Amino acid sequence: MKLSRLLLCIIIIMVFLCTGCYDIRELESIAIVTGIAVDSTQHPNMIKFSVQIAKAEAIAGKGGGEKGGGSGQNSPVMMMDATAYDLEDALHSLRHDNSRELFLHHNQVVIFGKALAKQGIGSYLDALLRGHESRLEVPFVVADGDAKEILETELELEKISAVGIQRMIRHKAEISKLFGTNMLLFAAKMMENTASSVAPIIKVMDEEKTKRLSLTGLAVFKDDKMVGELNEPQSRGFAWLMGKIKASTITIDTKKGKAELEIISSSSKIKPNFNDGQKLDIKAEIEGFFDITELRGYENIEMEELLDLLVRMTKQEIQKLIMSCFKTCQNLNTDIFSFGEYIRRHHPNQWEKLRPRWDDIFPAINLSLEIDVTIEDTGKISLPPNLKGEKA
Amino acid sequence: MYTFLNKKLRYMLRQKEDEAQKKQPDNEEKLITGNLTADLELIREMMGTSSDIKVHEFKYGENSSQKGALLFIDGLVNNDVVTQSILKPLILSKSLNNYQAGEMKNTLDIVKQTVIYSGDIVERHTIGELIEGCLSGDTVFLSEGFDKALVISSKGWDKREVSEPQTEPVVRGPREGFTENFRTNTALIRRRIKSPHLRMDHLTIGKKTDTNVCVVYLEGVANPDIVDTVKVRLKTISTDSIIDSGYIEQYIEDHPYSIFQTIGYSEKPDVIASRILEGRIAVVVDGTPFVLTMPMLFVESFQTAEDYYIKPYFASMTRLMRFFAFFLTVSAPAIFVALTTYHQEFIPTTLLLTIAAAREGTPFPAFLEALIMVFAFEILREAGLRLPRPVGQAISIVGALVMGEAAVSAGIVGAPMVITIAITAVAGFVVPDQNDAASILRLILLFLASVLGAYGLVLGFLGILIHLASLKSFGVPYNSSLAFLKNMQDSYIRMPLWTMTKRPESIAKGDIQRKQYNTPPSSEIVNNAGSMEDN
Amino acid sequence: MILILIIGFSAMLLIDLPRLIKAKQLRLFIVYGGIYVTAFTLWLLFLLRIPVVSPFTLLSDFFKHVLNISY
Amino acid sequence: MKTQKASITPLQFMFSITCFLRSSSLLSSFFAPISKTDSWLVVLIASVVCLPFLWAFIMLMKAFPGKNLIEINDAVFGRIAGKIISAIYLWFFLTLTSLNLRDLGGFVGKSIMLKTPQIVIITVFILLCAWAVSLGLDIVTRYSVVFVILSSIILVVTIAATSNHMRLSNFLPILRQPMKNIIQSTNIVSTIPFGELVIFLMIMPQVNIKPKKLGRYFLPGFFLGAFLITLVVARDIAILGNTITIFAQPSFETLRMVSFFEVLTHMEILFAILLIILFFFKISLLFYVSMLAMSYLFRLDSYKPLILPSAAIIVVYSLIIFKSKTKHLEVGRETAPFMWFIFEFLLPLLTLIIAYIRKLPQKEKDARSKEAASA
Repeated sequence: MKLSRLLLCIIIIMVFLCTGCYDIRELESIAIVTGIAVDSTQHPNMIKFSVQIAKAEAIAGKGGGEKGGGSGQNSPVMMMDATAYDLEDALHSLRHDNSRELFLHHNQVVIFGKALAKQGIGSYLDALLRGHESRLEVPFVVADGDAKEILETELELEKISAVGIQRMIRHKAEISKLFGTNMLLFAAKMMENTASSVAPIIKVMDEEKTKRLSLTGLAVFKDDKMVGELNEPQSRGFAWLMGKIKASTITIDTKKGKAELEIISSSSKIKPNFNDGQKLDIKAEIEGFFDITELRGYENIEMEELLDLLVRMTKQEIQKLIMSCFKTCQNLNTDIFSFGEYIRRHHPNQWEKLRPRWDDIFPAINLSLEIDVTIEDTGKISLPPNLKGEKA
Repeated sequence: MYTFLNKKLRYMLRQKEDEAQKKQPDNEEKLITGNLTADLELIREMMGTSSDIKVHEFKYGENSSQKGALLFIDGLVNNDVVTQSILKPLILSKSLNNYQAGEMKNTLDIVKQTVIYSGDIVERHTIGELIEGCLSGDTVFLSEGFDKALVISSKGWDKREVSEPQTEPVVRGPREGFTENFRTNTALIRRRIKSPHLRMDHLTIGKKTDTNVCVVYLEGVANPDIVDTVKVRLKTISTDSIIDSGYIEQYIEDHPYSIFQTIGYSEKPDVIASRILEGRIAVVVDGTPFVLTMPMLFVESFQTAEDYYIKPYFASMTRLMRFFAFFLTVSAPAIFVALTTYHQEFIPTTLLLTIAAAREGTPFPAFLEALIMVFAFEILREAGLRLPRPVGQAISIVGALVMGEAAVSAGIVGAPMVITIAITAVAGFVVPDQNDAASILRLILLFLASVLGAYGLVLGFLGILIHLASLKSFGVPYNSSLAFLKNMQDSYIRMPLWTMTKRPESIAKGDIQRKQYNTPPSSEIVNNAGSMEDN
Repeated sequence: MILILIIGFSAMLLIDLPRLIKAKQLRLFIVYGGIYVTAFTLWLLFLLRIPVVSPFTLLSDFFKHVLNISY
Repeated sequence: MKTQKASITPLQFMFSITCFLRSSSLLSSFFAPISKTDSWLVVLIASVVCLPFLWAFIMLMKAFPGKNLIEINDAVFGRIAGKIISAIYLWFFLTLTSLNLRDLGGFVGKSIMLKTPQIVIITVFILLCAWAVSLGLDIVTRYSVVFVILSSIILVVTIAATSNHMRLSNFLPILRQPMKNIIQSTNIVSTIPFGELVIFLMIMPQVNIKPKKLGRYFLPGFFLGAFLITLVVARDIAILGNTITIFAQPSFETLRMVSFFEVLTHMEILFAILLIILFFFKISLLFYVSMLAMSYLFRLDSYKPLILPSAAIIVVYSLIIFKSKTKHLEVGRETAPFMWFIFEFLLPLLTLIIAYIRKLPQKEKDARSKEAASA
């Protein structure tokens, strides 16, 4: 029995030996990709695929020698790009002139150039979703102009600009969940039959000497082509209509004085009534809760009067924001509010009737709003200090 | 075929040896002849003339007509017992004088009953028994004309006094530990369990060393057939020497090929006593402070005596921490290697960059680096143990620090690897009982992780689990309590004492009931039950 | 690869032989031999890239085309 | 033939059923694309639909206490016919084992070990299962309780962690799709995860409990397992919504979305490890059952010598069973439900009916009572 037991152990070890390490990848043999930018080129169906790679020692600072900064050779990131017909070819061509294997797992952000977004990004998204190494919750941004340039701009606070961009998007998403989208949400929206989704736009603001990045507005997509843009107030209106705005503020400008109200929370309920299929009109009940953060002007005014004035003005402001956003979307004929999807989910049978003629129903929808504003709290002081005090 | 044949061969050889021994009459079997000088000559011939064997011839009895001899080993016996309570009464005893010289026949009985001041006197007939008694520290009294001899117990060599054991320091709880002396150890156990049912069956094992071994168990609680298997296995040990309980452990354990410990040992009487009360069987071996307890469960190596003396919350927390530490010490290097070489995506981005930076210059692949560090750590640990106490401590600390630092700055080994190995080393000491098994498992898992990455690691874990499940310690499944099947109260967490009303079923048979109510003493049921008994 | 196959199968034989002899049950020999040979031939065919139709696909095609019970 | 000694506790038996079902939760890639966002409802319907069949299993067991499936076949169908039906069952068990092995190879190959060939993954795995099986049923099923508790805790943790990606409106258009899809995926679910419980007929005599009470352990184990699968599928739908149709392994994709405190984000290694452990339990149980069936079919004393050669057969069978992954999916969706339906449900039902026609249970009962009287 002893001999066979010994033999068994040898064989098991041998089996493991011959399995060998197929999947081994030493840390020095991989190039960690932190950001991806895809741009269109002059040639109609060629794309420029640029990749931001993090250089390990520069970031770890090797004992804090020279800090990152500076665009010289010791900058913590390195750009590489390749032009090819589609993503896969680009990735392969990048491999030829690269001493290390591309490691896409830690990719922080995917940026599409505006020109390319206009031509349609469906096929590139497909390559990213199908690949094993790409993650679904990676944020996805449209660059206003050239995507590569966005990746190249240095951010003072962050060593790696891609990580910086990702943090900017997440910070912006705190205002409203709708402002930041990732691969999965975008793919999910594309698969809805009234497919139109929204992606944040990133711009390079070049002041005198330094370049700065800023996230303003939303790009509107129909299927996978970018058809329009929403500026900052319109995107706020979009967030209001969907009842998903949390953090930002509303400025009220009246004869009596200006006021800044901070939004605590908002919610919206959509009540479509179909009047048997011809014309669809949607009633949206929107509710907003606010805090007063700043009051300027408003001499000698009573508290109740002030509050009524503020409530009335906020309602108008919200009404204005929502209507401007809704109008632009209607003439772009893009249902970014996913009314279609809502009807499909909650009223399936009406949806059968509406679906074939949706493209001409949507522009004709008339939206009626019912806004209810409550001002929760006035902060530490109630009335502005500039009262002269003669009021008893 | 081959193994079968040579086993047959060996068996025949052994039979030939046994017959050879039986033929020539061994002079141990010879009876004592009345003639004193002949007997002493025979004994001297058998025991040689080593310096510590003392033979004292003297005359005693009425006007010292009777010739006698005392045989003892200097150093083993307590000298004042020999002189004061044996020699002196024999020589001065008046009671012998007033007997007529003629009836010397029954003087041995008189000497035994009235003269010698000792409680433990035994009559012996054959030379072998005499020698055996003399070697184990008793004095032998021979007298002219009698074919019997008296063996008087006079053991008295200097023993180490009861002190705190080095291997199991404890914060709270009794601090006394066993010593090398057999009788002190049994006394220490007897002092803790004063029940008459505590049985101590005595055995001697080993042809040359003849060590005293005693099987200690609680009648009615310990499982009778486990007690029998233990005794049978102890009797069948046919080696010539038993120096330490470790010998016995390897001879009678269930799975000699397994790397896991299936027989528990401890140096502290309170641990041994609590295990005996749970239905286990303890084996006390002469000459070693380590007492064996069997059957042993895998979960026992994670239990320390202290767990039961402190409140259950902290005890359960440290118990869970010990499990995690054991997991860490076995798999930390393997996990590190698997993550850095196979699944880099698991490590967060910033950490991955720092590790990549740290490993930029190192020449070796992760697996080799880990292997070097693990062996370096093992060498350091061994050096720390083997050197005398103060020097040992210094060596292991200095060695670890200096070598680690130098290796990192010279760029041979990455800093994260040194940290992982340090964590493994420290975690290894949290579970001292399974330390040797852990260091072997560590190598196996490291090898698997380098060949197959996380997949190999999973297979390694499953392999260990299977092996643990297949082990049985004296018929009791080794790992059943960890698999949530039996006596759950005391495995992962320690339930409060008052809930543990039954002894572990897998071990104890007899009266399982350890305690009556599973409610805290302060609760009314116990109180009014108490009051009922009062009135 | 064939070499590894041969080593593997001979190792298997070496491990199981003592147990087979001890068992001394002829039926066990026959069954063991049968399985051993089929395993070896299947592996050989597989390693030589000869397409072997597995009974499972056979049955499923039978269900699909002949009885055309399928979704 | 050796009479089986009752080696596993009823608790072990119940939880091994749950663990068996829980380990096939990865198979949602078969029916998710068909029944889209109603897959969780399909699992519930399937568990109700196959209740009568499970009841048939329990009746079969009560009718022949102490006998496993092969012995029951011999008793009911006589020697020759019984042998043939047992041979069919044996082929069914072997195919199940190799199918699951192929699933495992596919899963590991796609999730954590990209470039390692399938042969290596599968051979190493089957060696481990062979070692576990050679040690007996008690070792194979001992950790079922631990695995179930561990996997349920991790399931709850993943649900909590991915709740920020969840959108409950993904469930909404309930049962708005054609009935054909619903029927097809119910059939798939009731045969692949739930129908495979027929293998427990083989190990029932080894549970040390009176056969009458075994039903009290069989059904709760089944319900717990079915509930866990529903939870898994519901979690996938809540996160992926209608994109569930395009993913090859939906439940693995959701696990990639789990993130704690934005630092530990790519956690799918841990979940892959858990799924591999569950796969190990399922495959070693299936392997054990096929070995048991083989040893009873050929009336051998013990199955231990047969382990290694049949392991080799299973490995090569799993490599050549399908030409490609797509064929595997296609067969799994279209024809497998019907084939398995026959093996898992019709055959046991047939045996039960014939047994009652031939009034075997009465003979069995008075044989049992005679034995009790004489003992």
